[in-house]
Amino acid sequence: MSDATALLSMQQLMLRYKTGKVALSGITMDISENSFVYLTGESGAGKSTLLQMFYGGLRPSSGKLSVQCVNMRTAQEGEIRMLRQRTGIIFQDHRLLFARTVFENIALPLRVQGWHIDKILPRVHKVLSFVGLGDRMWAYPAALSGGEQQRVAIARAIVTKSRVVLADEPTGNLDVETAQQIMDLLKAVNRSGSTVIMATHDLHLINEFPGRVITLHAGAMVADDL
Amino acid sequence: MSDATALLSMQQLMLRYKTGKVALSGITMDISENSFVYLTGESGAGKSTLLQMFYGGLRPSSGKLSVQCVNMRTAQEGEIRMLRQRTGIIFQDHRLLFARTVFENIALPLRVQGWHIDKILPRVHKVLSFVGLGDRMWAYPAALSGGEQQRVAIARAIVTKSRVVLADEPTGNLDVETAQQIMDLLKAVNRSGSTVIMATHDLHLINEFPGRVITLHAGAMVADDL
Amino acid sequence: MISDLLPEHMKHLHLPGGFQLPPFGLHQWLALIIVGVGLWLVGSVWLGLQAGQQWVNSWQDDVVVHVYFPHDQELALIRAQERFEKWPSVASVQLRPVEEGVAWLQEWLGDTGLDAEEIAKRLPLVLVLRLGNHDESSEFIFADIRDEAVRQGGFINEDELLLARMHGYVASVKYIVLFVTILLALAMALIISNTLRMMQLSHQEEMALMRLMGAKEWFVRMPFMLEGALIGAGAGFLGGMLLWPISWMVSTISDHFHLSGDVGWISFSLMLLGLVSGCVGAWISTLRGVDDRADEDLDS
Amino acid sequence: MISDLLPEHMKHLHLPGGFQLPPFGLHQWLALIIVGVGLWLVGSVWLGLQAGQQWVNSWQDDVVVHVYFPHDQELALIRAQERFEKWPSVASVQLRPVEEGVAWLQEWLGDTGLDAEEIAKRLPLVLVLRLGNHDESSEFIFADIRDEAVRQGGFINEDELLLARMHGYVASVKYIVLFVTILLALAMALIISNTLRMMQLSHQEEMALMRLMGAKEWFVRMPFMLEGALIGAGAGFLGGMLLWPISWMVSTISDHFHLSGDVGWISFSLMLLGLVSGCVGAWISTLRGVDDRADEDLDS
Ligand SMILES: Nc1ncnc2c1ncn2[C@@H]1O[C@H](COP(=O)(O)OP(=O)(O)OP(=O)(O)O)[C@@H](O)[C@H]1O
Ligand SMILES: Nc1ncnc2c1ncn2[C@@H]1O[C@H](COP(=O)(O)OP(=O)(O)OP(=O)(O)O)[C@@H](O)[C@H]1O
Ligand SMILES: [Mg+2]
Ligand SMILES: [Mg+2]
Repeated sequence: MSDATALLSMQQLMLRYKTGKVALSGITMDISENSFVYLTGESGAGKSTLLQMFYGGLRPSSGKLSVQCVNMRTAQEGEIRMLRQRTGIIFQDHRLLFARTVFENIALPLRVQGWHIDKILPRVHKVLSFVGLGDRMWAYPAALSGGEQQRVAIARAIVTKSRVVLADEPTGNLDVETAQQIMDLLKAVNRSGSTVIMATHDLHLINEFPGRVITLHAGAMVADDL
Repeated sequence: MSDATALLSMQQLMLRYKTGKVALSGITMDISENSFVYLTGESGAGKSTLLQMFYGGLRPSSGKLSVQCVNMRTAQEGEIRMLRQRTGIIFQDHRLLFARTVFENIALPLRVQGWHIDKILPRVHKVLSFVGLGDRMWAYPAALSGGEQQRVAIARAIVTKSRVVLADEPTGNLDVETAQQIMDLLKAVNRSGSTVIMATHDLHLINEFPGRVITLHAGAMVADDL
Repeated sequence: MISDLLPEHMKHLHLPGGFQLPPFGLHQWLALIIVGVGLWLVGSVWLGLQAGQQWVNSWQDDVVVHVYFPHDQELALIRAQERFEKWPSVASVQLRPVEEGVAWLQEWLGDTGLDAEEIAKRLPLVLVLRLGNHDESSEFIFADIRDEAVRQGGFINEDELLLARMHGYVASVKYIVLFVTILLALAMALIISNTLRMMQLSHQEEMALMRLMGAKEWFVRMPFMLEGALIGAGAGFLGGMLLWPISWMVSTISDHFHLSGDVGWISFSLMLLGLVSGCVGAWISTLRGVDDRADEDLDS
Repeated sequence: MISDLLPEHMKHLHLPGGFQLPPFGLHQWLALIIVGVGLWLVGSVWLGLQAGQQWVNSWQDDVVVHVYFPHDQELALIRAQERFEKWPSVASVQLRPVEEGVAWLQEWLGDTGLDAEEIAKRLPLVLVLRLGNHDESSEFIFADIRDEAVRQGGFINEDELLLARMHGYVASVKYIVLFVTILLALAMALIISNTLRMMQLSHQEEMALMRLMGAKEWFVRMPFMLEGALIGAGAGFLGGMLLWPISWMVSTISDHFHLSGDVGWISFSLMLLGLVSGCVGAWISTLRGVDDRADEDLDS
């Protein structure tokens, strides 16, 4: 099943938390470039844990995991750092900075990559318009509704044209229509060349926007519709 | 439409944020004791704003709002405080304290109401078991999955047998099964005598667990299936 | 059953709010010790001043300058006496009686057969200047006296002058001490309030949440008030206690000084000062809009 | 087009990370000023010590104690001389030559017909004790000399003793000064590091987020390093500058002291001290696990 062109590849991947909890075990799969992947499973199945491993937030306890040709068990700090710069992340609890404006929140990854302010401004504006919040650039996140905050978090994740976008329940707080808009966005991002891996509970969305569906249950992979 | 036994009553309620945004306008309705109410509407419709007004987080800009016989436009700090002690809140971004254990998070409202530790412990244990996390009492929220965190937030809201429970998308991050468990919980809370007001996007849940549905759109009430 | 629920390492539950002291960590101890030693510094400086004051007071009536004139210069002497009497800073000018000189000489020479009176006639004439209100300007008084004496044909004892001059120095030190005290007190207050503010920043969400649950203001703030009071009082106590060895050392060195009463008072005031400043610092630092989420950023 | 996007009040965008100084708020200014004045205190105390040292040095060879004996007690005198010579703390013991006494008496008596030599025979005999290595123990040396002199039948001049004793006091002050300096330096470091830690606590999430986005460590920490360095250097500069008026005042009061060279050095060291301590404080305070969410609580 291993594949030379695979962007992410896992073999007997296992993760045990410090508390002793085995959150993932025996995960073996490949994710090829430019695919659109759903991760589903009940609450506590290990979706967020798996996504965290894809950006080096957690290191494998055993088994093999390579992401964008980086071996995540042996990777140096510097490699992980470079990997993260090529990865857009939408966190389950969006993690927006409430002390900073929407603009500053979205500009953060660009700034980390050393962009100049003259290029940052139009780019942020473009992405914000793309998620439909072009006029809220100078608002503070506290002044946005939950769904609007979610869209800001999405804008932050896609602002740097990442090779991989990891989305942890990006539609969790959204009404059906907005969720569909978000899915359109993610599909567009996928079409423009990024691989999108998205954890979700929403089976209706999966039916509506087709993609590869990987189902976890209690830390193990129970289905893969590849 | 005004009703002597109404627990919450609104008349031409309007709310304008400091930014000038009118988030609610012309809301007129009564919510009677012991009812189960859904608030729906697109993202940004004003659901969270309305819920915030029910516990004095925001004061009406104009119109009338009385909650549990407290006039929210003229209420003193002390009245609001007493009102809040009779209100359980599930925040949209759950607002758990990550530096404290699950037990300490849930004990917080009891402590605020002056309970003795000997009574707090069994009570917290009981409520945690009720939401299915009896064995996670001494874990930190960071070690829980998103859905488990959501359930802790629910436990915190119902731990003090409140007269009113305000729930802002309590099932937002949950898979279908867990969401149904949560709904069962809230229904049970409702049956035990609390009024439950719940903001949600999930129309499937509404169909499955009947209740009064109030629909907001752009700050106005557009439907009420009473 | 309760003990079943409570794991062993959690025996000391630490719930937020109310009459509950937040755990005393490294930062708290650091602040307590540094503020304590700072207060001790303040106390010792004041103690030193007190000692200096006592020293000065024991001199106060003794600050005299002798102006000598050759025995045959009586006219010059009288002229000088008249001039010195007009100086406001000189309280009294007296001619040393001849008998005194004789008695002194007699004693000095021993009980020999030599006739002291005969020698005494040849002794210099001495004007005794007693200085009155003694303040910082004394530095110049001494120089002026020297100048005037020389101008009139007399001379003075330089050693005596140096000793008298000390007096002026001690008096002027008081202002420096006052300044240092204020500065140290400010620095100590800043340390306490910063420590508390740190504590609060890290408990900000918790405080906001308790308010949303209907907690009273005193309930939310009490832990920080208690902490501030504890740090302040502890530091005051430390500073006060550290004063005793100092005062003991001083009294061993010299029994000129009787400071025990002062030490009691100063250490008591230090404790009070610490306590009050701790409480006030806590109150003030809890005042600022901790409910506001945008306030998480200190920039604004 | 860019200026279209940027509203008027946002002209100075303040993005996190990198070579960007965080906005300088009240806390920063407070810390800078207090630390600056603290450093100035340290500097002035050292300056004072320097001055005291110079004063002491100008005395060094002059610390003598005269022991008087009645003119007919030559045996006692010789016995005392022998005993004093054995004391390690006494560098030399000399009998004052009779001529010197005569000359002094002659001058004192004026050029009268009186025969000074005759009187001189009746003058007391004087031992001149020159003290050697002069340290804190001198307090007891003086008492010992007095005791010994009295035991041998002689006496000493108490005023002379007091003056000489000063010397010992100045020497022992050095240790107190050292202690105070260390304490103040610690307090200043605590103030800087607390200020930075506050800044970081309020930017904790931001820092964690930047790390999750692949930011290098220096990029995340640079603003705080810059801030620490700025506060430290600013405080050092303030302290150094404030030293000059002090040194000017001192040299106006007395031209005994030549401190300008020292002032330069001390203020330079202060600036360096401030800068280094600011940077080190910043580095240390950025080290602690800021990435860890449970660390939001300072308790643990
Ligand atoms: N930091 C941690 N330490 C210990 N256990 C953890 C930690 N984080 C998560 N867990 C546990 O690991 C399991 C998987 O968690 P994970 O967050 O991956 O679930 P999830 O599939 O994302 O669930 P949800 O849909 O609720 O977000 C859960 O049982 C959770 O309690
Ligand atoms: N503090 C605030 N200041 C200014 N405007 C605000 C503030 N909070 C919310 N708004 C605006 O008010 C409107 C209603 O927000 P609200 O949070 O009530 O929406 P909601 O119905 O809860 O949406 P969602 O389903 O996305 O959570 C939104 O347009 C939002 O941008
Ligand atoms: Mg998850
Ligand atoms: Mg909402």
